[in-house]
Amino acid sequence: MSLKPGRPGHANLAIGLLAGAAVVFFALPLVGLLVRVAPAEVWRQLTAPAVQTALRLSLTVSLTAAGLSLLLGLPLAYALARLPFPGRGLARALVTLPMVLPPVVGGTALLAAFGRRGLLGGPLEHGLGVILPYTTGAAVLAATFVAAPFLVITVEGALRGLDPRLEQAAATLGASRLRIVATVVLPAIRPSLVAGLALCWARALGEFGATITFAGNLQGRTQTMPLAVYEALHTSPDGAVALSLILLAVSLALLAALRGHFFKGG
Amino acid sequence: MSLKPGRPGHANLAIGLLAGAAVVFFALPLVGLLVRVAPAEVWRQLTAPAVQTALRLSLTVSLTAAGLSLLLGLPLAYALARLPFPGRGLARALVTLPMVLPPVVGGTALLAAFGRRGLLGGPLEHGLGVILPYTTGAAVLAATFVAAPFLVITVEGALRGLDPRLEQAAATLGASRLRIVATVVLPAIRPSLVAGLALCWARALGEFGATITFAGNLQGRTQTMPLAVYEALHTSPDGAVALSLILLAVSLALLAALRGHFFKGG
Amino acid sequence: SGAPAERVVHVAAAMSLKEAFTDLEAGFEAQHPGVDVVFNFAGSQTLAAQIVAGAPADVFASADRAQMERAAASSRMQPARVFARNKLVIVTPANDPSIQGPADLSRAGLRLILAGETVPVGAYAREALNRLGVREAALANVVSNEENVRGVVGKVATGEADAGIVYATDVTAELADKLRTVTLAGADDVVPAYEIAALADSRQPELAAAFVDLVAGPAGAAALGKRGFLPP
Amino acid sequence: MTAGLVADIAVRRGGFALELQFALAPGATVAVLGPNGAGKSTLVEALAGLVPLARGEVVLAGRTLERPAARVRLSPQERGLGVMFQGYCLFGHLSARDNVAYGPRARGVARARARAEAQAWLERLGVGEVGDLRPAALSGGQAQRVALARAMICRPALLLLDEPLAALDVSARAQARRLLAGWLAEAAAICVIVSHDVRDAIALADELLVVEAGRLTARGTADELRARPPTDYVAAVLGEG
Amino acid sequence: MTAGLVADIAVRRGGFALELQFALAPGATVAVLGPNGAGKSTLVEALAGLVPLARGEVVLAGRTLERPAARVRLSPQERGLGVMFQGYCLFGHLSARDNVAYGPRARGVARARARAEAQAWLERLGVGEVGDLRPAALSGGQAQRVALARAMICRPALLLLDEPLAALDVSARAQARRLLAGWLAEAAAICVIVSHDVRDAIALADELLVVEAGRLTARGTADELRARPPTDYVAAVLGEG
Ligand SMILES: Nc1ncnc2c1ncn2[C@@H]1O[C@H](COP(=O)(O)OP(=O)(O)OP(=O)(O)O)[C@@H](O)[C@H]1O
Ligand SMILES: Nc1ncnc2c1ncn2[C@@H]1O[C@H](COP(=O)(O)OP(=O)(O)OP(=O)(O)O)[C@@H](O)[C@H]1O
Ligand SMILES: [Mg+2]
Ligand SMILES: [Mg+2]
Repeated sequence: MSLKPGRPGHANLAIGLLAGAAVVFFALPLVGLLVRVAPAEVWRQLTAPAVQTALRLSLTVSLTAAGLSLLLGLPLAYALARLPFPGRGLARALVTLPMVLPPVVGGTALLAAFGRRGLLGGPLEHGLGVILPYTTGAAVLAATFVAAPFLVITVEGALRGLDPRLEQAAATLGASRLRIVATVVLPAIRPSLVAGLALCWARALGEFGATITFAGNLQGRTQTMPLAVYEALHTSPDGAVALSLILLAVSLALLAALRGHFFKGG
Repeated sequence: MSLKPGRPGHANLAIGLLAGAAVVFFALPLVGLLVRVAPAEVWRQLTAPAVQTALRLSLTVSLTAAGLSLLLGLPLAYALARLPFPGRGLARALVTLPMVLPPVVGGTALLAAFGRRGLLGGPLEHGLGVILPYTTGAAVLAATFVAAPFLVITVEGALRGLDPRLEQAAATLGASRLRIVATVVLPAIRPSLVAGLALCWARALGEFGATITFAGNLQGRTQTMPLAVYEALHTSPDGAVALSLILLAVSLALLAALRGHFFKGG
Repeated sequence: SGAPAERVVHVAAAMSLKEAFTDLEAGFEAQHPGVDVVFNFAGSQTLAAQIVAGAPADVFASADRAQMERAAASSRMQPARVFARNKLVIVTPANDPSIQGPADLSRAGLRLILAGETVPVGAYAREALNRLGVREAALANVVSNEENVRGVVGKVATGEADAGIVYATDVTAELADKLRTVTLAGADDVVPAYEIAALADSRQPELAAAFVDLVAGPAGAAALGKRGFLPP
Repeated sequence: MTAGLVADIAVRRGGFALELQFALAPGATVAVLGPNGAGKSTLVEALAGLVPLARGEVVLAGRTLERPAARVRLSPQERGLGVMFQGYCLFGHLSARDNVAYGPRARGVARARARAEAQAWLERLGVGEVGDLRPAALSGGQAQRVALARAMICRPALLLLDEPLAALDVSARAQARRLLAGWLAEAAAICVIVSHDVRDAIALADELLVVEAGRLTARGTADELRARPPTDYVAAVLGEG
Repeated sequence: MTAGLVADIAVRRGGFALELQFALAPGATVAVLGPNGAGKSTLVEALAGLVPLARGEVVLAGRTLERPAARVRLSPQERGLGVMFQGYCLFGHLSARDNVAYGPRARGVARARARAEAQAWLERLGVGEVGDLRPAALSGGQAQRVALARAMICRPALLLLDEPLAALDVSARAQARRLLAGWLAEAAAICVIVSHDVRDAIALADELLVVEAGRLTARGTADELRARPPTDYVAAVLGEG
């Protein structure tokens, strides 16, 4: 029996069939959406100023949340994977919880912590003069709360799989721990880091329940695209679908740019 | 300058501070929830038959969705990372979209594909006599649709980071491709696989919007815990929080068991 | 919105009030120069939860009494007034003429959608079915208890369900060609009521009161009437 | 059509090109010598089917393993190989014993038997005591012998060993040489041993192939090459032996 | 207090225990010989601060690098080392040149200068042409020389080389030996070279240390040990040189 290059064997066939089924499963609903909506409707929505405002806000909020997730999440992932400290198991568990919490309850929890009557609300308001709920900052916090765990868990998994000898070699060459993280650890896990960042950003972009509960639905301030979609669903289902397609297109473009940047030719 | 074992240097301090801030950020809202609810209320909810039904259904649906995600998602991740095929970039983009779609719109998309008037609804209903919406199967599909991408993206990232020479070595030893995947590839990326599975399952467990849209909200059939929580929010916010705490406790236990099983002593 | 205003009035209002309240915004801002009305449209229960947690709002307009009472329990609310009413109707897909009245809702095999019993419109619908004497049979046909009225409308409009009970105001112009409306004859005394109140700790008490007066006054009645709401 | 190995190999890899032809009789053992970067490991990988030929063919015992012109390319699995890699490529998540047992397991041998056989191989190579250790806990010489055992255990028709003895100490090297020589005498396999140690090459192989800069520059027994070294490298390397 | 290296080392690793003491004069170069699994690489890692001492101490030029009894343990960064690992441990995402430039960059040398210096080292070791390649594209001998350059470039006070020449061909080995010998003669560094090739050991080191089963079993010049070999292994290994 001879195999020509690229001709799939039995295993390839099985893998290909299942992978193909998966693609169909993901594609079909999107096709279903596409055929439902007239291109004119998409164009109408895209040119509406309120939609452009929501889109801009969505990008600002989700990118800021992704940035915050990096800032807090990378050190946390590193600490969970590499620094033994008491309560590490508990900390790891804690991080996974926002993923399981129904988002609306997540918003309630954020109110309980940072609302005016929350644990930190008083000190924040009287000490710093900051009232978080109903602000763009609250939308960012809500998105960070639900999205950061995806980055943390992905990166921690990758760190656990990384050969620690590379870090040891860098240490013998005199590199500080921060330098080792920046120049050895993160580049070595780059594919997983990119995956985690994509997951985190996408989750932040799609975030709805925690935002509407903690930040409200204020046009221009906290009304991100998913909230605009929700509002539109109430009156004009086709408009809502058109809005979603716009959201999809934008995120496709951004993810493609991200991947193109990090995996040339990938 | 001498360092005692385990005493942190400057970098450790910076990493520790940021990681600590992250833990506080995740912990505070949960503490806020905890102090709001009387233990008696949690107990009352836990012993309510309707809650037990919802909990059982949630576990069934989320675990089935995680299983389906493995079945379809692992081959897809492998194909995306290892098998060059035309349209690979498109397929990868497609998989990330359900993460960005507001879940309610995801549910609408599922209706557009598998609903009675959807693309496949007619053939399904008249050919197979299957009407998906409002069934437990629909809840599973909805959870799979939103959760599988987390597994696929995480695993694909890990596969890209894996040294292909291990697979080559296994091939020279006569192992079939399926055997190589099962005995070399998956064990080598186990930490990322576990992370992806945890993300996927957690997302399925917390799923709300797509489920209520595609599967409806019917006790014992499609009313999972998040739907029950949402319903309780209308009438008894404290009851809803108590329900959420139950959901958290269950998922903590399951995640701990999963990690304990896969990372002994981790 | 527009140019940065000196004073902001936060109005938390039930989602179904969006069009009517938005119609009122320009007039109010014209009457009160330098004031910006910022709406927060969401489900009444979400808004009530925010108010209980201390969210900085000035006015709350609820789709039912229960959520207003929840908010009032936080002792942040001024006394509430009913400012509008609504009417329940049966909706079916536009191309399905088989349902002619409430009695058809108990037909075996019908896929009926209601809002959950804790959602205002769901509670009203159950009460109406009770009055009509078809409660048990109709509830046996329920395939889903939606979290809000929009879920009911959407599922009927796409044909995934055969019938639902919603507010008359939910059949908007956009949906008129997808839905057929059937009156719930015999349940006219089940009347949904909307309530509005200013918050006691509002930082703009006069403006909050002024907005409540506007909504409950003739201008409000006109705007609400245009969107199909009934007077209080 | 010969019963042995016919290799007509042209491979490109980045800026490097390997181009050489040779044929080996059934049961032959050759050593491949050559300077660093000459293409020895690339030759092994090409024979194993891990890098595709640009041109040429590989025929083993009358069976065409690869011939790009005819679009034929057997997968590594189908070639009936044993390969020991220069970097070992041990499976990090398996014990040394399970690394060696991997080939038999893949060929359907029951777990217990495969493990017993693997342990026997480890013991023959003097590393019986590391059976339970993961590769990360092995010393360099221990890892090399585990990799050698893993390649040999399946009694392949074509055995490719890339620097099999480079990390071994005096006695381990002598033991491994003896074992390898005995196995080769007994098995009908064709064996290609890459080595930069000319003493290992002479001890194990009937004939030497010298690869320099991607080309075959010499072929013959040690004595033949020593008598008439065609290149400076051949002279230098045989001066050592 | 001596100006050289004092090593009193006790390390446990799984079932293996390393226990030995020695002192080296400033500028000394020793070769560590020993059978596979004797503990040579473990010794290197202990000196580098990569495995903690269970007991004992390491003192370099009067500075205590590690003394568990006093709870002192300098990190590898603070020890002023150059280490070449037996498995190389090159950074897979960096070019060969950037691998070599890593140490200078970590010590604050500007990128352009660090790269130029790194390229010069690669050329001195005869692998100037691989500067742009990633480790995965290097041949075994090329990778070894990149690792050697990476360890030597920072002019460390203590240079630890684990089998630095094992994968090199005749001419590369001669070149590397010359370079290393010249560097050692010129630098004031203490150098510990692990090798199982007794000829490399004799060529490079003033003195040989023999480690067997985790213990120091012999120490002396090659002639001294050849004259009175204390163990069979010493006799066998020196019989080779
Ligand atoms: N994946 C690759 N991509 C590009 N170039 C490569 C790759 N692998 C090897 N090369 C180049 O091919 C040439 C031959 O490498 P090869 O590993 O075959 O040498 P070798 O004869 O085995 O040397 P050594 O004795 O050092 O192991 C080298 O110059 C190397 O840089
Ligand atoms: N991480 C580890 N865990 C457990 N045991 C280990 C570990 N690393 C090494 N060992 C054991 O310690 C012993 C010494 O190993 P080491 O690598 O120091 O030997 P070596 O003298 O360098 O041998 P070689 O010449 O083969 O490289 C070996 O028996 C090995 O199995
Ligand atoms: Mg090689
Ligand atoms: Mg060693």
